[in-house]
Amino acid sequence: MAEMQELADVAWILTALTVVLLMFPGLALFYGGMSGTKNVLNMFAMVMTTLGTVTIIYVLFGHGMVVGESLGGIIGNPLDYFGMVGHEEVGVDGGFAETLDLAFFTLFACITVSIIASGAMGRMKFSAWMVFSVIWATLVYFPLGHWVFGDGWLSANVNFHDYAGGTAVHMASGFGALGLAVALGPRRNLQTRPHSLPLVLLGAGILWMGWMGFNGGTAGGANYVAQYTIMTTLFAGGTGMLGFMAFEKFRDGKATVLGMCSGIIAGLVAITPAADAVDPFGALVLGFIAGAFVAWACTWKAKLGVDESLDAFAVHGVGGIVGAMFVVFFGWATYTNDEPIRGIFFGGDISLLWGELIAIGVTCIYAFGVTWIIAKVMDKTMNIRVSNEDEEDLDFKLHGQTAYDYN
Amino acid sequence: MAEMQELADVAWILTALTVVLLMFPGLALFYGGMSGTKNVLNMFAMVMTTLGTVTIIYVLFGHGMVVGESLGGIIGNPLDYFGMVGHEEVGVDGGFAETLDLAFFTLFACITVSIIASGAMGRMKFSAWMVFSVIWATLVYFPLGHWVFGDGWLSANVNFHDYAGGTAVHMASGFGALGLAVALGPRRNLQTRPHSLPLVLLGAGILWMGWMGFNGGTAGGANYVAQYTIMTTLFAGGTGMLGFMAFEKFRDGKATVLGMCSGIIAGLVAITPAADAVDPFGALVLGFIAGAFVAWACTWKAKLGVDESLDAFAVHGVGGIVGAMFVVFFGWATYTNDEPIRGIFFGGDISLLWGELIAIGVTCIYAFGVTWIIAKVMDKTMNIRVSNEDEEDLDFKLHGQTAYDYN
Amino acid sequence: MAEMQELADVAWILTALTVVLLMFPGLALFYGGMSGTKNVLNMFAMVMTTLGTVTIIYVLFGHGMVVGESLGGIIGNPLDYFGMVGHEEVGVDGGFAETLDLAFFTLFACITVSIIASGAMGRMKFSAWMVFSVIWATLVYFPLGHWVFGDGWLSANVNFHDYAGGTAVHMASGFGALGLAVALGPRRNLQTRPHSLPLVLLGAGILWMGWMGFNGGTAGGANYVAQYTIMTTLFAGGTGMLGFMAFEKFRDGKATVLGMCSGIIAGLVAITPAADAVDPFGALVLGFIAGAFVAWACTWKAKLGVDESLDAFAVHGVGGIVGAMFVVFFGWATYTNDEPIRGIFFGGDISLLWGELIAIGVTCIYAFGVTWIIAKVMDKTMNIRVSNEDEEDLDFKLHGQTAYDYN
Amino acid sequence: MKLITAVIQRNKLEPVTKALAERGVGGLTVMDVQGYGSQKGRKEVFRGKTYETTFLPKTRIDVIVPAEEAEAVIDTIVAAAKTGSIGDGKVWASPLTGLVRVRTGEHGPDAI
Amino acid sequence: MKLITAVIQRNKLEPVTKALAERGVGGLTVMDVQGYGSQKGRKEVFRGKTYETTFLPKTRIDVIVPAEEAEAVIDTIVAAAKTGSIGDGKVWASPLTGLVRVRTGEHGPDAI
Amino acid sequence: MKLITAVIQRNKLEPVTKALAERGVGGLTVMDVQGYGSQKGRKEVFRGKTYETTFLPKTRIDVIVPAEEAEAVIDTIVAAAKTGSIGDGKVWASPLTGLVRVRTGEHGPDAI
Ligand SMILES: Nc1ncnc2c1ncn2[C@@H]1O[C@H](COP(=O)(O)OP(=O)(O)O)[C@@H](O)[C@H]1O
Ligand SMILES: Nc1ncnc2c1ncn2[C@@H]1O[C@H](COP(=O)(O)OP(=O)(O)O)[C@@H](O)[C@H]1O
Ligand SMILES: Nc1ncnc2c1ncn2[C@@H]1O[C@H](COP(=O)(O)OP(=O)(O)O)[C@@H](O)[C@H]1O
Repeated sequence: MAEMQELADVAWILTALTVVLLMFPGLALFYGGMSGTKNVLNMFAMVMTTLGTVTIIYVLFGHGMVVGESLGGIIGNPLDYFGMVGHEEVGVDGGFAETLDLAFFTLFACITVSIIASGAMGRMKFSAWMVFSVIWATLVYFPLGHWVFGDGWLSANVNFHDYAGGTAVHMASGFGALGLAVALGPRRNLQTRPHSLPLVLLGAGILWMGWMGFNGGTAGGANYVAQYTIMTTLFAGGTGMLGFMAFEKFRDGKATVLGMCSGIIAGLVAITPAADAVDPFGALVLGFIAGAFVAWACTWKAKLGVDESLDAFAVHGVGGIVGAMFVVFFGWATYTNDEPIRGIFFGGDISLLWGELIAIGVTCIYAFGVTWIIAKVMDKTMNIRVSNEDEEDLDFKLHGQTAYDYN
Repeated sequence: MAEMQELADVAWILTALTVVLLMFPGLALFYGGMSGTKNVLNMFAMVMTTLGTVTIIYVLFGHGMVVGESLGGIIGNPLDYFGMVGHEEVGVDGGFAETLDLAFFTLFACITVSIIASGAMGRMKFSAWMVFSVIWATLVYFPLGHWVFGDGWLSANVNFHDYAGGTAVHMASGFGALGLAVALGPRRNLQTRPHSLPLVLLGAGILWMGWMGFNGGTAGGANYVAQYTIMTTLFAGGTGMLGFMAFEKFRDGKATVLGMCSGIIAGLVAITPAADAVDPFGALVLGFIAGAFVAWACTWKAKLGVDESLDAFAVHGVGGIVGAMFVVFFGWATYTNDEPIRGIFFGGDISLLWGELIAIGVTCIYAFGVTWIIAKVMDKTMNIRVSNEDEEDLDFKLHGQTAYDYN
Repeated sequence: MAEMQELADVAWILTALTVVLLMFPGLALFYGGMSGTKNVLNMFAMVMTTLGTVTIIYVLFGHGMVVGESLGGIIGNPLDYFGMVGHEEVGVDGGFAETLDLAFFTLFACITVSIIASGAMGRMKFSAWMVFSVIWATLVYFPLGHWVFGDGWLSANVNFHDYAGGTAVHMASGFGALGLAVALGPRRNLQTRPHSLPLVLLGAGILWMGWMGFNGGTAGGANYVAQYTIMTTLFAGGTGMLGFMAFEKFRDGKATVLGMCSGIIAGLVAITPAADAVDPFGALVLGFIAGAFVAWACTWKAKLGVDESLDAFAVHGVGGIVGAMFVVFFGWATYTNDEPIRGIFFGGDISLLWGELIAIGVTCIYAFGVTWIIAKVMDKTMNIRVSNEDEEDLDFKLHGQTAYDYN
Repeated sequence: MKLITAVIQRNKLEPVTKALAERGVGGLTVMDVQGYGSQKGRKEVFRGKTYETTFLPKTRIDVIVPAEEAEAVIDTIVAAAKTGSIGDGKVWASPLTGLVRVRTGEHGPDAI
Repeated sequence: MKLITAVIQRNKLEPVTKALAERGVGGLTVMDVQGYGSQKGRKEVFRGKTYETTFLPKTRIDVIVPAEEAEAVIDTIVAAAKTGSIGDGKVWASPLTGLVRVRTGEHGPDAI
Repeated sequence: MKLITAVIQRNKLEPVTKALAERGVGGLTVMDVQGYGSQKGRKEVFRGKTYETTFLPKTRIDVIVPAEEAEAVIDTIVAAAKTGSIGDGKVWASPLTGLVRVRTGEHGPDAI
């Protein structure tokens, strides 16, 4: 029989998974709203289909590669959870079943890949995206997931703090998006603005709710940490919004609504590695700093000439780094871990800095590099970019439909 | 005092109900996005108002008719739960209250009726819809619900498997929509395309989340089956999407976004009767098959000349049948029921085939036939179709407003 | 160790908070959809930024002012919960942590302020709104919250019934919106109609789901009252919809979709103070009456010449009063409170009438008056209204962006 | 050459296009317009507040035709667009002083 | 008959319509257009990237009037549409060679 | 003065505007239109049902120029708008009998 805490835990994790699922249409609308009217549908299709493609490989060998028995710290045993065979009996008498675990982790894998669609906006063949999503998950996410979430060499040997996937989810997808964008080259016509800010707001709002499930669910149950991280996640999203808007106000004189929405996500990304490692003040400050910092990153990134227009790099990549580094310097949480967390400025050990830098460096370099290689190799073999003609009318040419007909 | 499992169960069912409620605007947007700009509002109104009309009769006599003491297997005693009088004390000391049960079942009844709005698209008087929804719930859903969910003759005498309402909810509404569409005759102008695919995607995404509550909540608590069915529901939705898109790619050369959204729902409908009866592989395969099959059904249904343009028949009717039949042949689940479930191809008994065919046949014929009769009788007595003039400008003529004003 | 009921309670409150968070984009879309295309973004920004501004002050001193030790019944001690310092240990061994409580109450404070944005529609400087939201929360919501939710003089001395914030949340924001609108004066151009009813429907649907968390979460756990109030909340929303539509049908001959959406919210507002104090019939009737009454209030309010165009006054102010008064006269619930609740018509004591009238009167007068004073003082010192030129093109002038670009 | 312009009811676009095609008119340009005339605008009520639209949706068609066919084309349009109710619209003709087909550079009536 | 065409600021549609109605002009046709001239387009900044719109929203009005009233109608429009700022727009007149009212088939000035 | 009207491919608006600006044409008015001609409409398939659009999106440009520049302006537009594929559109010229700049009240060619 399961313990009573575990019974309540199951109730909360079922919920967490349910709201995380809504992050997919949330992300699709967030990205689609930022796209021009001619490539809304393609963005939707890239974000949503990971729930098919990545799910299949995750069930077949992905879960094994991430959390299976470690093969020398490099990768989990792909056969360990092949279709859950042999794991189905767990939980029959109450408490956690492994099926729930599998489903929850499947969503983590899928959303990471979906975020990368930012780097492919408006110019990637849809079939190439389908293939890419499967290869990327296998070569980038599964190894990184194993190193961070499983028994990989990183978590075994390096002392770093990452609560809910600042590295394997956000930095990996942010730098992955950058790598893909670099490999694809810029769109021919960069003069499209976000076509619907209401969709962007809706997407951001849904993502925020989903993040409660993402961070709260990472606590593994209806426990102290879940309640704690729900609070920090709420606070950092709120001040992330203000941080981004403040930066815009300062730079342009006007705080925008796209900025507001971007700031929410920036704050949420930043709190992801740090949700159990900052106190309420820390969450408020971290959110604000992350919002402002990401706003600034969007600006200078635009100058790099890389067409990664939905800014997964700035929001998820840079935002994730800000959150991780904040813990190193300003972490403060007393009861969320076995030992109190203290950032360097609050008496913590400086060794955390080196560990964190290694984890960040490994993640970002690995993600960027391998993504770029995947994209380049695919391009040589199957030509992943659409023709110039298709690019002008992407939704219709790739998907045979257009997003709106108001007549 | 309640058992500890039950306490956790309540937490999850409260959640399940909460997300199921969001399926109503989800369905309204799904259907409304597929409508032309001139009948978006009417679609919204048809879908949402069941939460008023059907709720009232469900509280008065519906719950009794479905789960009340069976009057000869035909129908439950309508007086059994009249306004919950006499049932309010349950749960006072903790654990399940009957009020939660009532609310959850109310939503099942309402959503079933809402799905049928597909068959009335663009041409039914709104007052007629209000009346129809009440009559249909009483004459079609309550009896079917009693036969399947309650102690009716079907569940008592026939050996069939229906996890969460493949029959009484999906086949009933799918064939009901077809019956209503046949009775109404086609719209005069069939040349309207879906006016907003972002609304369709959003609707489909919300429905998917809601389905987690629908299928996961049918488990009755935060137990093994809930965790199991949440997983299968996730997987079938994901591959349903791919199945529909693959069929389109094969037929037209392009996978569309309407197809993607439709495939999600097709996969979800198909897993509804089967969620506790397939293993992870089964869920993936079932979803894919259902998506492709429904895609094909949409095509030939279009040729029948019936104007049931939102395809409740293909998606819910055919999709539900695919799911039910899949269990018969390929079912495989070991711990979800008292006895392991095995489809015929995996050593199961062929008797399930006959039982399933009876359940499907009864549901579909009853739903189609009675719906058609109701619509025809109503048409003779109160004329349920709008005038030709009103049809051209439906939202304004029926509801006095139009959906958009972008000036 | 926590009791087993409490463990399950945590699971449900985590959920409740999560869905309440979605009410913010829900409200933003509800209000934004009702705005003209030129001030959609400003509406979004006003509604969402409370999650930054009000959150910060709530964490610093708001929680103390609401639920801290009462200073003479007037206000809670602002220092009591300063950043949760000293309260973090609670819940470490399981059960409720104070962090969850803080987060939940933060959302109550924020949403109350967001509702008031209705009164500022289309004509308030954004910086002024940011300042206003902080001052209003401090001077109006925190005191009212203390009187109603904390140990303030009202709850200590007056016998009234308010389940989940009919007074401090809904009447306060409704009358606050009116006060702000009066102080600002009407917009120059009143000829803008709701620009997107799909956004309004979506917003209303999300709000309904969130209300399940709001009312169900107020029960404090996965207990009898949560299950009870979830049911009444569902029912009142459904019939609120019908009540508003019936009134419109009667007055104009057509039931509209804006009316439908407004009726849902009217029903939900009315059930908020009454959710644990009516039986299923009561919930159905209360919803209907509230819907019809609010419909009527919208009409005569329009004649007052006050430009409070999103009708927070009618919906939240009047709707809240209808709900509270309904309990006084028709309340009936046996097991939700220590003693059965009985309205005057069902044998209850008439003293409740006086208590309720005092609570309503105090709330409405205090909220209206103080809001008006705040706005007027701010206007003298910093000029809170935009220039005529900015008013014509609000989103662009205040936020530098426009909501849509469909080219 | 003449430019024939017609402002008609929205739902008459299809029949007019068809009628013109049958007459051999091979091209035309259409735009959504808002009209106002003897026909009054309409009212929508939102929560008791009435919004009146002065203008009603109409469709405008521009067709260039050889001068000699102008009369006949106008008659075709009028016949196809007529419902007999108020608000049916107007058709007018204006003179052109030149026409070029972009693709080929052809000039004058050949470019039609 | 003359066709008077005016391209004006969006928010001047109402006053112009009103002024014309007062002059007895009983019908007109309106469309949304984008204009470009001495007045520059505007910039919106999205996450640090600037999008410039070359074109600005304007409204176009077409009114058919008897030839003798053309001057007066133009003056009415100009008076009602003027703000004095750059971007106020233009009004021009062109000749018509025929007009029909669809509903009745009336020809020429009677059809106005 | 002449009014030059061009119906062109949507994505040619930018080059045409640029070419005109280089020629010194300082203003123009643009609107979205739907065209139909030798070029066929396109089909979108929704769940197996085919919706055909008869009309294709085009852009219409109106430019007023002094009569003597009309020819040159037409040539400029044609050169900039040409892709050589079917559906490239038409350019035509019509006479004007008057023009006023709203802001200043200037008349005739000065108002351009
Ligand atoms: N003088 C006019 N100039 C330009 N357009 C006009 C004029 N009068 C009417 N129209 C257009 O024709 C449409 C129909 O005209 P209306 O007077 O309502 O009906 P009818 O033509 O049947 O008398 C109007 O909506 C408007 O678009
Ligand atoms: N040569 C032209 N041909 C056609 N339309 C023009 C021309 N010049 C200006 N316009 C229209 O008139 C509008 C106002 O012109 P602009 O030069 O900006 O201001 P103003 O008329 O006050 O000098 C433009 O936006 C455009 O729509
Ligand atoms: N007779 C006409 N009158 C008005 N517009 C026309 C006419 N013929 C063509 N057009 C416009 O020109 C566009 C291109 O014409 P089309 O015949 O398709 O190609 P092309 O001009 O290359 O032969 C059409 O889409 C339509 O907008």
